[in-house]
This record gives sequence, C-alpha cells and structure tokens, in this order.
Amino acid sequence: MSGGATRRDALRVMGASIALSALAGCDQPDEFGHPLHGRGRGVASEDAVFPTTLELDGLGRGVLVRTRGGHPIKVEGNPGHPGSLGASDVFLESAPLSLHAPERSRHALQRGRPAAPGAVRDAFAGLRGEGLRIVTGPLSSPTLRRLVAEALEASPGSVWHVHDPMADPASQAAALAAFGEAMEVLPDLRAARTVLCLGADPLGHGPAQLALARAWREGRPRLLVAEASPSLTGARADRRLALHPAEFEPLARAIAGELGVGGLVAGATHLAAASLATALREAGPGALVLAGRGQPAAVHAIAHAINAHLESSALRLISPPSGGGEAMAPLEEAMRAGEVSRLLLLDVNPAHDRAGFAAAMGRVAHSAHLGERVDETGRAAAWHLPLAHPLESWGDSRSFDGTPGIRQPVAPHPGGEVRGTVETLLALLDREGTGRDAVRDTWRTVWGEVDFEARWEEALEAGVAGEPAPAASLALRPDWDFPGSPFPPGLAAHFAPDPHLRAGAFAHEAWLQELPRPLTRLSWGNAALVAPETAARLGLAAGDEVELTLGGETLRAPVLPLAGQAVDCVTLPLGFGRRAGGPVGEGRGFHAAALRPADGAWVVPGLALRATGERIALIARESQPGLEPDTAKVVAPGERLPPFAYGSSLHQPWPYPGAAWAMAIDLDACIGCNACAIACQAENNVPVVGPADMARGRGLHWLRVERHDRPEDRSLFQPVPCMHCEKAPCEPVCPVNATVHDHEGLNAMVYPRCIGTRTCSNNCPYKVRRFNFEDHRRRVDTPARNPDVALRPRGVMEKCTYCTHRIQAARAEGRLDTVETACARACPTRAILFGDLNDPQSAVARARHDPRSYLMLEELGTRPRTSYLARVEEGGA
Amino acid sequence: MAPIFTPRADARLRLVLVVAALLAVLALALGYAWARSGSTWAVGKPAEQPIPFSHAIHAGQLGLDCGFCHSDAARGAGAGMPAGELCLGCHQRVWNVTAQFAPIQAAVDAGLATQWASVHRLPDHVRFHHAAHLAAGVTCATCHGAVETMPRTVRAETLSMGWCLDCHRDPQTRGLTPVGLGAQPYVHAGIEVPPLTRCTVCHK
Amino acid sequence: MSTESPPPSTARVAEAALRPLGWGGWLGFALAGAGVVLLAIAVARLLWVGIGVWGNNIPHVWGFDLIAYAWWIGVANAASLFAAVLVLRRHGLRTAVNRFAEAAALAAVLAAALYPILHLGRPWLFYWTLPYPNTWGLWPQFGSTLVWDFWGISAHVLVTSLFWYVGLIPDLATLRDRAARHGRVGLARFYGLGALGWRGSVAHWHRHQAAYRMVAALVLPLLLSAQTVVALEFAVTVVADWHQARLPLHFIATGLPSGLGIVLALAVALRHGLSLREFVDRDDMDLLARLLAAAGVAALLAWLHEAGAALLQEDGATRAAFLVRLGGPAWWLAVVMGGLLPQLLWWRPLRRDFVFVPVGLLAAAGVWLDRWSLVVDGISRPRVPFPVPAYAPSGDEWALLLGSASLFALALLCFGRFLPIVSMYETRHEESEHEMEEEER
Amino acid sequence: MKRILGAALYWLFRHPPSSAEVVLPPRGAGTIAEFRDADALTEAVRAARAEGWTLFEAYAPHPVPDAAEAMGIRAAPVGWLAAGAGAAAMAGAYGLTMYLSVVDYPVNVGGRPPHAWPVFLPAAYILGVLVAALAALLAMLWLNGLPRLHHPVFAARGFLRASEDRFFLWISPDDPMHTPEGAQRFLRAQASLRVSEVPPS
Repeated sequence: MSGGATRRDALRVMGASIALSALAGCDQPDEFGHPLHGRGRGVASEDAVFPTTLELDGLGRGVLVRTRGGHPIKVEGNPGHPGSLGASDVFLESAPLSLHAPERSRHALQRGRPAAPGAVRDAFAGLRGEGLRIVTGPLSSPTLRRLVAEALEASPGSVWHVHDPMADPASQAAALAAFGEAMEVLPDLRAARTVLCLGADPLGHGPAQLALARAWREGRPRLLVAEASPSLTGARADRRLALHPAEFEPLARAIAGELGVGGLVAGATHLAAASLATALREAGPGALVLAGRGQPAAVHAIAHAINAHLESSALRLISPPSGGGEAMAPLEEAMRAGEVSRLLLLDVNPAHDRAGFAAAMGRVAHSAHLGERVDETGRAAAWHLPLAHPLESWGDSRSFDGTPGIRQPVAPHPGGEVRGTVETLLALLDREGTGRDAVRDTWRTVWGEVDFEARWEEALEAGVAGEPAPAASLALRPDWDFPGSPFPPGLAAHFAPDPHLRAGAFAHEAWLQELPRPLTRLSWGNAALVAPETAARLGLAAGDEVELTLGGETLRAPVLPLAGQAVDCVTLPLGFGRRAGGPVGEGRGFHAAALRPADGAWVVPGLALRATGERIALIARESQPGLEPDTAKVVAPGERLPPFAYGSSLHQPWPYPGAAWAMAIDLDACIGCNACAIACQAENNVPVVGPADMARGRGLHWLRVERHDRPEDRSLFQPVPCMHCEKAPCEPVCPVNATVHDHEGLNAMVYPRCIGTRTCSNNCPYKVRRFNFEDHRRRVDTPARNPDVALRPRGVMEKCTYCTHRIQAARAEGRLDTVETACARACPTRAILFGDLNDPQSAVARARHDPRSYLMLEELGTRPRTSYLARVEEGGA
Repeated sequence: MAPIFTPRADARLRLVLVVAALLAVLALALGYAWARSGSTWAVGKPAEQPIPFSHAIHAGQLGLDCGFCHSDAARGAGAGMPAGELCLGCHQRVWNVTAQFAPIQAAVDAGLATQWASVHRLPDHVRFHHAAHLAAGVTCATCHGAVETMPRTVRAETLSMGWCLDCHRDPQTRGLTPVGLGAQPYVHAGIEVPPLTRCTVCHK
Repeated sequence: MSTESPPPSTARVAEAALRPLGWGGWLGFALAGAGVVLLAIAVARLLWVGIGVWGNNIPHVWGFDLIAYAWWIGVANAASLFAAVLVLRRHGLRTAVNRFAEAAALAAVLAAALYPILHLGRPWLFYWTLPYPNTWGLWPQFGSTLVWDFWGISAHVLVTSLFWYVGLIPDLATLRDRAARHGRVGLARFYGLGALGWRGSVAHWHRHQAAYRMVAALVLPLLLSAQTVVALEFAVTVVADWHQARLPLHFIATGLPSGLGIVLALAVALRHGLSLREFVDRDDMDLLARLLAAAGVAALLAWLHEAGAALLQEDGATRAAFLVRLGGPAWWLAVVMGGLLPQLLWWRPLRRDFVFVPVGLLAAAGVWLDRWSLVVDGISRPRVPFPVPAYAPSGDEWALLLGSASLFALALLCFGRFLPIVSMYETRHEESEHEMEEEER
Repeated sequence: MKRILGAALYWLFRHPPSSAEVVLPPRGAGTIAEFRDADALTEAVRAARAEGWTLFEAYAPHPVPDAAEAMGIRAAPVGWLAAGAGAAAMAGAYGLTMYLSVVDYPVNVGGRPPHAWPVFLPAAYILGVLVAALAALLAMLWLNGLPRLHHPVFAARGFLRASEDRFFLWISPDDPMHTPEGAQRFLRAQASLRVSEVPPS
C-alpha cells in the first residue's frame, strides 16, 4: 500500500503537470516490485480457520479465527460452543485489533527501565518463597487454577487473591445464605414464560450475553424489568420500571409477600408489586426472577426464594466456573501494613480499579506485574513482564455454563521475554516445558492416558473440550432471608461497567472507544448519567461539569440527562479516566473507579453533587428525528403491514439473472448490542477517525445502529446498512461512474474512480455514505486488516458493500447458498438475514413476504434490497 | 508617421499561432502515447529477486509445468509461490550451488517465507482470481507472456484496466467460456449488457 | 497630424485607460493582490491537507464551497443577462454600463469557476469528468448534473469572455491609435494585438455588429441553462427541501439582485473613482437603481412562491424541511436584504450614490444568505433519524471566500486600469445618431 | 508532401501578404479622402459605386449601416455559420454521449436504461451554444480578413483618427480604374476634408 500512498501523494503534489498527460488518456500504472511471500512452513497462502477460546471476565467463549498468511484477520463465533453459538460480540470482534497495537509491551521493565537480558529470571527467583501473594482475575481455566494451586504449595504462607472489578459480592453472599454453598443461577430464557429482572441485564454485554440473547430470541419470554439505569434488557422489556436503588428491596419483599413465599422475615409494600406478582403467578413454573449486579444480598435471596416457591423450571444452579480466591481488601490492608513482600499480579489492573492500591504497592518490596501493556499497575510494580496476546498463547477456560474449551494460539508467538499467563506461572514454578505442555498435562489428568491424543485433537478441532457443569439440585434453606439495613433515600451513586470498555479492560481498543454506546450514544468518553427530572431540579444540561463527592473522595465529571434513569440515582460508568495503558485509552472521560469504595460495592448512598459551572464537550451521537415518520415500524401482535407498493417508474426494471442479493433486518429481534457494527468495522477495514472528527460528525462506521424512543423509556434499535436500492439515488448524480450497479443488484462503490464530489452522500436518503475527510490508510494497514477489502485514500466515498468480497469468495468456492455478511454472521439473535432474492427458498425471500416486512422510505421508490421486519409490541405503534 | 506593425508582423503572428497549435496537439499525442507505452507499465523490466531464478531453464529447457511450483493457481485466487522446501527438494540433488540458495535456505531454516519480488502485482483495489480465469480457458501465457523464454521474469502486458476489459467485454468471441450464471450476457432495453464488465467482478 | 477639430468626446475614456495609475489605484491593487495571495494559501492548504480543513461533515457534505459557487454564478448571470438585454434592445443605457457589466460578469464567472474543482475530495482528478480516452476504458456518467455543470461552467466562462471581447475589439483599436499618437509604440502594439488589426472599415463594422448581436443572443439561453444546471444539482436530488421543479426559476430570480446590486455599486465606483460622470450620468444611475428595485420584486416573488409552495402545497417532509430553514436566520435575512431593502430605491430622494453602494452590496449579501439557507439549513434534517452536528465553516473556508472576492476585485481593477470601461464606439454611434436627429429637426 | 510543406511555408512567411487590396512598394499605396461625418462618407461610397470604382474601402469610427449597404456588404453569413456550427456541435455531443454510454460501456446507473435520452440533452445543448458563440467570432474575423495587423492604409495621413472621429474613403491602387490623378479628382469631387496619396510602407 505504501507504494500506492506515495503514488497518490505524488499525484496530489504535481496534479497539474499530470493533468496534461492525463487529459491525453493515462492513469497511474500500478506499483511494481512489491514483495510476494513464498509460503513459509505450515503457512497456507489462502485462509485458514482455527477454533479457539477467548475470555471475558474469566469466562470463555468459543470462536473461529480466520487467518491469512499466518495473521488473524477476523474472529467469528464458534457455532459448536455454548458461550457463542456462532455469534460474536464487540469484544470478540475487536480481539485481532490489539494484536498489533504499537503500545504493546515487548520487553520486561524493571522500575520502568528495560531489564538487563536474563534479569527476568532473577525477578521470578525473587518472587519464589515466603508469603507470596498471587493476584489474578477470575479464573475458570483449569490449567491456571492447577498451576496457581501448585505455586501456593511451592511457597509456604502464600495466598491467592482474585481481583474482579465486575464481581458481585452480594449475590455470592445470598447464594451462600440460600443454598449453603456458592451457586450461580443460569437462567433458561428459552423455557421461561415471564422473567422479572430486578436490576438484572441478561441481554446486556457480558460473558453469557450471546447465549442468553439467542435463548431469549427463541423463547421470547415476557420481560418485566425494574432497573435504576437503562439497560439493553430494559430497552427490550415488555414492561419497564425505573426504580431508585432504595426501592428494590421493598418491591422484592412486596412481591414475595403477594406470592406468599415462605421464610420471608420482613414484609413491605410497593405500588407495582401486585401486578408483577400476578404476572409471575400466571407464568407458574415458567416464571423466573433474576436479581442483578448491584442489588443488595436480600434481593438476590428473595429472587432465589420466589423461584423456589414457584418451582421455576427456567433456571439451573451450577457451581460458579470461576469461583475461589481470597478477596482484595485484606491484601490491600496487609500491603499498607507492609506485611507483603512478594506480589505477583497476573493480567489484572487493580491500580486503576481500586483507589488506594497503587499507593499500597509502593510498600511491597518485590512486585511483578504481567500485562499486555504498561498500565497503572504496571507502572506501580517493580517489575513489568510482557504478556502474550490471548491469540498468541496456549490456555484453556470454562464458559459461563462450565463448558471447557482449549485456547490454541493462531498468531505467531512474539517470543523473547513475552509470555502467556500459563508460561509465566511455569516460569514462577521454575518448570521446563511450554504452555502447550502444561495445558495438555491438565487435560491428561482429566481424561486419562487412554486415547488422549485423539480426544485432544478432537477438542482442538471442535473448540469444546467437554460437557457443561452439572445442574445442582439444592433445596432452599429455611433461613434464607436476612433483611439488610434499609437503603437511605437521596442521591445514590450507581457504578456500572461501560458497555464497551467493561471496567477498563478494553480501554485500549480504539474501535470500542469510538463506537457510540447503545443507549447513551456517547463516543470516546463517559458521563455521569442523571434522570431528566434530577437534571432539571439541579439546573443541569448535557455536558455541564459537576463535582461528585462520595465518602470523602471528589471527582469532576460531565453530566448527561438520560431518559429512563431513576430519579436521584447517578450512574457512573467505569472503565474511563485511564492514566496509563496506551494513547487510545489514556485521559478519556473521568475515572469513576476513584469514587468506588474498597469493598467493590456497586450502589452507594450519600452522593453529593454540585455544578462547577464549567462545561465539558461530550461526543454524543444522538440522532435527531428524521423528516419522514416511522422509519422504524412497530406493529401489534398479528398485525399485517401492507405489501410493498413501489412508486411507478418511466423505465422498465433492470433484469437480474443469476443472484439478486438482499438483506432483511428483524427489528423485533435486535437488542442493540452493536456486534454488527464492530463486525462490519473489522471485516471492512473501516478506520477509526478519533474523537475530534467524531465530534465533527465524520465517523466512518458503515453500519450504524439507530436508537428510537419507545414508551416507558424503552428503546428500539435499528441497524442501518446500505439499502442497495435498485433505483439508487446516489448513482445518477455521480459524474464519473464511481458508484454504479452490478449485475446482481449490488450498489457498488468504486474507490479508485471516486473524485469526491460527495454529491452521492447528499442524495442518499438513508445517509449511509461516508467520506474520507483524511487519509486513514496508514493506521489501518496492519497485518490484521482484511486483505480482501481495499483501503480507501483521502477524498473518496465509502459505504457498506454487502460484503461483496465474501460473495466473490463464496462464488469461487461454489457455496453461494451459504454466503453471509459479517454483520449477519455476528448477530447473536440472528436479526440480520442475507441471501438471494431469486431463490424463493432463501430466508431473505421468505422474510420479504412476512406480514411484518416493510421497506424504509418506500414512498421514494428507491426499491431497497434491504428490508425490515417491524417490531412487535403490545398495542403496536 | 510609420505604422506600428510592419508587414512582417502578420507573418510572425501566423507563425506563433500555428506553432502553438502544433505544440498543443503534440503534447496531447505524447501524453496519449506515454500512457499506453509498455515502459510506463514496467513491461519488460525485471525486478530484483533474492536469487537469479530463470523461467527459461525451468519452464523452458526442463519443461516443468507452471502448476509444479505455482500450485494454487488451479484452485485459488493467488497462484501461490513455491515454498523454499520445494526449491531445495530438487536442488539438493541437482545444481546444488549452496551459495546461490543461501537466501532460500535461510528462510527455510527460520520457517519464514521467501520474499520474491512481484512482477505482476495488481493495485490493492483489484481482485484477481487465478482459478476462475483458468476455468474460463485463459492460459497462463495470455497474461504472463512466454515465461519459458525469460531468463529474468518480466511483465509481458500492461495489465491496465483497459487491457483486462478487452477480454471481459466479450470473452466468448475469444473462445473463452466464463463460468457462473452471473457471467452470461443479458439484454436490457434492447441493449446487450456484458456482465463481466461490472465493477464488482474485478474490484474489491 | 490634424488638430483643427475639437477633441472627440470619448477621448476622456481612452485617456483614463492610458494615464498613469494614481495612489488610490495602487492601494486597490495592493489590497486585491493581498487577497489573492490569501487565496493561494487557502488553495495550497486545501490541496495538501484535504477537505478535512473545512467544516464539512455528513450530512453537511457541502458548505461554503457550493454556497459561494451558486452565488458567484448568480452574480455573473444577472450581470451579463443585464448587459445582453441592453445590447439586444440597443438600449441607451448600454453605452454607459454594459461594458463593465460584462466585465463584472466575466470576473464573477472566474471566481465561481474556482469552486467546482476545489470542492472535490481529489481536486487533481477533476478532468475525469471529461470524456477523454483513458487506459481504464471508462467514461463520465453523462446523466450527472455535475457533468452538465462541467460543460455549463466552461461554456459560461468562454461565452461570457467572448461577449466581452467581441464588444472590445473596436475600442482596442481606438486605444491602439491613441497610444500611437502619444508615441507609446510598445503600448500601441499591445493594444494592436488585441485589436487584431481592426481598421474600422464599414464592412468590418457591419459583420462585427452581426457577430456581437449573435453572441449576445446566445448569452441569454446559455445563462439560463448555466444557472439552471446549478439549480438542477439541487433539484434532481431526493433531499426533501431541494427536490422541486421551481428551483431553476428561483435561482435566476433571486440571482438578479446580487448581480445588479454589484453592478450598481461598481457604477458608483466608476463615476467617482475614474470620474466618468457624464458617461454614467444621473439618469443611467436612476434607471439602474430602479432595475435593482424591480429585481428585488422578482426575488420577493420567488421567495413568496417558495414559502407558499413548501407550506401549502408540498408533502409533509418538504414542509418540515422548509420549516427548519425558517427556523434559521439566513432565510429571513435574505428576504430582507435581497428583496425588501432594494425597494427603498423606488423612492427618488434615496436614489443617491452614497445610498446605492450599501444597498447594492447588502442585496448581494442577502442573496448569499439565501444560498446558505438552501445549502446548509436545507439539509440539516435528513429524512431518516441521523446525528447532525452543526456546520461550522472553518478559517480556510472564510479565506477561500475572501480570496475569490479578491480575485473578482483584481480582475475588475486590471480591466478598469488597462481597458475602456465604457463602450467608446457605441457612445460615438449614439452621439452621431443624435446629431442626425437634430439635423433632421 | 513536399509541395504541401512548401505551400505552407510560403503562406507562413510570404511577405508582404498577398491580398486583393495590397500594393507592393515602391508604388504608392492608393488614394485616401477624409470626411467629417457618416453621411458624407455614405454619399461618397454611393458615388464611387456609381462611377464604377470596385476596389475601395470606407472607414468609420462607429458602425455606418447605410454605407455598408451602399457597398453591398451582407452580414448574414456570420449568423448562418454560427447557427450551423452550433447545431452540428449539439448533434455531435449527443451522438458521442449516446455511443459511449450505450454501445461502448453500458452501465446500470440507478436502474435507468443505458440510453436515458432526457439526461443526455442538457450537456449537448450547452455545448451547442458554446460552439455557436465561438463560431460567430471566428466567422466575423474570417469574413473580415482578420487578424491582419499591418495594412497599407494605416500609413495614410491622419488615419489614426479613423478609430475616433474621422471617416475615410480609400481607393486601392489595384483598382483597374485607379490612377493617382483620377482617384484624387473623383475624391475631391466628394465632400471631403482632405485628399491625399497613401505613402508606401
């Protein structure tokens, strides 16, 4: 590409002189003498696909990684794995991007300076011995758990702590109280008929999202959601209540009382209780109550009790796949007291998540941090050891339901001092052998020697290494209930993971930073979310800076009034305000974790808030309503929309022999998880434009997910790719034939021919065309780019191509009937269908005849190939 | 008083006008020719290769089939370059001048790819599928010329888009049979439309 | 040489072109020159950095570029429309103003011609809109309004300059002879080349007049089409507020005040700057002022029609889009400055030079705001939900606008400096006709 | 070939330009009379025609239609040439458009048929107007024998005022009737201010 770049630069400079000869009919000859790779050992020249496993919050999701020339270029879900079911989310899709991040650590650092060669051995030597403290994230990996255990044995008096900013202590406590042992509830949304979510967000981002969303799509239970801050589940709810944190326990108790749940110590009343209780009672065993992160232990306990009382068949109890480990608070105490001399932090960043941790680390004589980049913890630690990317190293993990899977590397191991987590523990144990050997040893002990090799190969190929965890059948203990102290009214701080950055683990992913959040529409930053009523009372508008005070700590943050937010509840998204870890994440938004108490509570009363009078520019890509009404249609159950009525035309329609590609998007299935948008960005080398240009409205996302308001502050999400109109308005206005139709009805955009008049974007009624205001090629052109999609130079238009390169590849391989666009492939609820209209059996052709099917802006007569299926709601539009 | 223009002035004026016109025409003609000349497209210009490989020997004298080394051509998009092992497989027995094969040996030892310089590299925005063209009946020589006569591999054709279109406009008359429904010509509004000239056929 | 007869009436005009430049002239040239340097800088930055230096975004893909383009075309259009009509009607006013009206038109077209190329994402490839044989075997998309516009703007430049030059040939001959009389042979040769050896034989005159009227007659349809093509660039789109058959008429009608306003202001500058009061006399100015007022009426009708059609007759989307435009100040300012303000000129006591300048320039500015209202406010709400950041023009865009205005000024200054700004032969012709009438009486 | 080249070179460098009105030194360059106004000139022209003079030219500082008619000059060809050229250009432009987008490379643009005639018209029309205007200028120059920077009459006494306020009638020495005496006699008979011989240049 560099050849191309220089070529174009040259043209840019001496355009005039070229113009003459060009007038006489010359274009630029292509570059010459580029290196062409002969095949290396074991490297296929064409695509190769590897099944492996990637973790989120310590729980694995099976993926298929497509590689070209030995480099991963795309991650897709592994249909055989319960954690992904063939779908993917924003975190899986963006995995290859960070492989080539320039800020990744390649060398060990001692007190911030490159360590002398071989000195790393001393580092490990220093860690071995009395009172070693090992801090890991939540571990589901059998191998890691085994090695940690062995490390603890090796050095007496050592302790294993688990640092999990996403953990929910209350739910663990409640499970203990209710069942006597640590248990986790696996909701079965396929079997459920009515689901009451008390602050629970099963459809929201998380390790189980893909599975739960698919199950919800297939079972379509009635969703009753009570929550303090809008969530994806609340957006899709059939009934939604915005409750102040103080109201949840009373509501739960009231419902339990209405249902006559036994063992209820204290009762309460709540207005909504009666109707909710009735709904649950009607559902009988199909009823399910889910208490979410941040609810007091009592609410969790009551949820267990109600489920038991109604003999709910829509859930399974399993022992948590990533349980175990000591808490962090005692460790921090000990560190402050100077009692800790050896500290090893494996791929965790407590210095960012816990306010006082960095300072405490200063008192640890010998601390080592293993991470992909020098983050806050890496800076505070005496040693920073470079961690291999998950796609580069061996490992294993369990999915949310306990299904094990093996992680095999799909990219070349960087070598040198870079180690995977497993290899690091091996080094700590001073063991020989590779990570692969360690993982094989683990499974050899599980499977035994008998035809181990066969099972190993099988597990690698399937991406699944065993069965889900068995369901425990435990009776509810009579003394399950323990009323907590009543939650005080008034302003409450409600900490929440950012939908894209979690607690900050993904702050380095530019794709995730830039993509507008599903509900807040914020990009490149966070804001303190307040209810419009609260904002009105305090006279605050979006972008006003406020000073937040909680437990003595203060913090400055911009506010964003958000419809559906509970009054007097201020939601503070985590994951921002990074002070280290690379240019992408550093200094974005505000550091909400600084206010969070040491016990990792999610909801804290007694928040003080005062306007500073300053303003902070928010990048909120909130859409204004369009001129045409109901571009996103809603119907009542059973309602039929009128069949397509194309506008009349002077010309006879153009024939499309062969295939006629089309897409159908089911608004009733879409949960707004943004997976399609990131999948599109990953597949099509869509550049990141950065905060400045995002604020200016120059984002390049080919596929945008629009958010429409619904009653009860719910939301309707509408993915908008190119419509590929058969009578595309963009084409007749282009002066140079740079956008034209092909013989299969694709609206093609020919980048090399485009001169950038932008008149096509002007004439696109769907506003799906994007313009390269700057040259982004250099940043996109990493080995992780998709070689099948050209990079776009400055000054040309680009847009969704229906993944035309995938169609061409499928044609070459003679499997046109299975061709799928990247967005359709990623969608966890299968809301996006793609196929051939000329084939009456194709899903798309059938969707077009669905009574819910409609075309956007049909009255313009553009004849879009992308059709929509209206959302279904009680009472319709 | 004397007139301000002598009779000679008219002659000069005419001369200037005619010369200017000629120059304009000349410039356009030169530009037109330059854009189409082989040298502009690096036709016949060899590239710097890791080892002095000669198609004239392998494909010419030894008569090796193209697919022997470029094994992916028949089934893939890229023709594929031979792995170092393939080269050395033969050359350990015949003509094993170790000095000459040092670069390849090094690559093989490191398990890396041998870095050949591409002579027929197309721009980033072009998709070319070897198998599809072979299936349609295009021979290697159609695009690559008579490599069996080339001691140093050079480009035989300009590979400009216009050159591609020469075939794509009407492959049938050249005895080529493109495969696939989408490749059959069809008529709209009384005009036959050659489908292989659609942008998406060759462009990413 | 014979000096017995009195010096000819048009001598003053010729001398104005021959006498050395005063300090005022130098100042003017300096200012305009500086502006053109600014233009060069803005263009260089644009070519090197790209459209990114502007304030554009999606959906505001166009801003100052298209506003200024449509506006300059309107100015040029109105000015040469005015001149052509005068020539065809052999109106008395033509001797006074049509020469510099043509010049103003030419300068405006040159300023306008900058934008179609500079607004491209890859300006150095503008020639791809030409059907020239290239190695891709590709051709322009002839259905595109932008291709029409490519021809439109080229034709506009050429025909406007033809119109101007054909009328200029005999006067260049006059200057040639004047210069020769002053013994300034070099200058004489300079003008002589331009005059192409014109010697004023009655045969020359006869065919010249035929050609001049022919070109003038061709200017009319060309101007209409040039302006129409610009309007079609908006009208053929599916943008709710733009997709209207009335747009070409709207552009022509609302364009008139801009052109006439600028011609009026220039006339004042001539009267005082080059002290040519008897050639551009009070009656001329009166007539011109009333024409501007009348143009204002035409523009007002266009705006009235626009509002009426959008609010009463068009579909919901169009109405909503137009209401968005009414929400912004641009539309109202345009109506007031471009339409209502000129109406003052119906009132005789106000028809004074010091009134003409502000009124003329404000009218032109008003029309610029109308273009803003259309180009920016008109697409501020797409048909579908979409995040629309405000369009904020950057310094580069202001520099480009200022630069193109300076180019316009510089072109006019050069013209006023070296060429007769009043058509001398037509003045003579008129005088001789007057004499004959007197004799007949 | 050689002959053509020779002819071209001759046309380029011929000196002085050979044209009907031109005289070669050392002969006098004809006889010229100066008039005060257009009427006088017109009368003189009529008289000259009546007396049978054929090679003469009348000069005026502004159009004198009567005189032109009296000399039998017709301006119509200018208009016809322009109109013809314009029409041809229009047809050519449309033809080219149609050939390129229907025969040479038909493309599906927005579902329109390749030969979408309405959208081919505007460019063709504009091109026609452009060419017509150019043709008008060229026709005028060609019919007037311009550009021609040098002409013997420029050497005439006081002729510089021909472009401002004086009217002239010049009789070419090539006129079969021309003798200096005869010409002067005739010209003096008209209401001329002054009659003089044009010195050779």
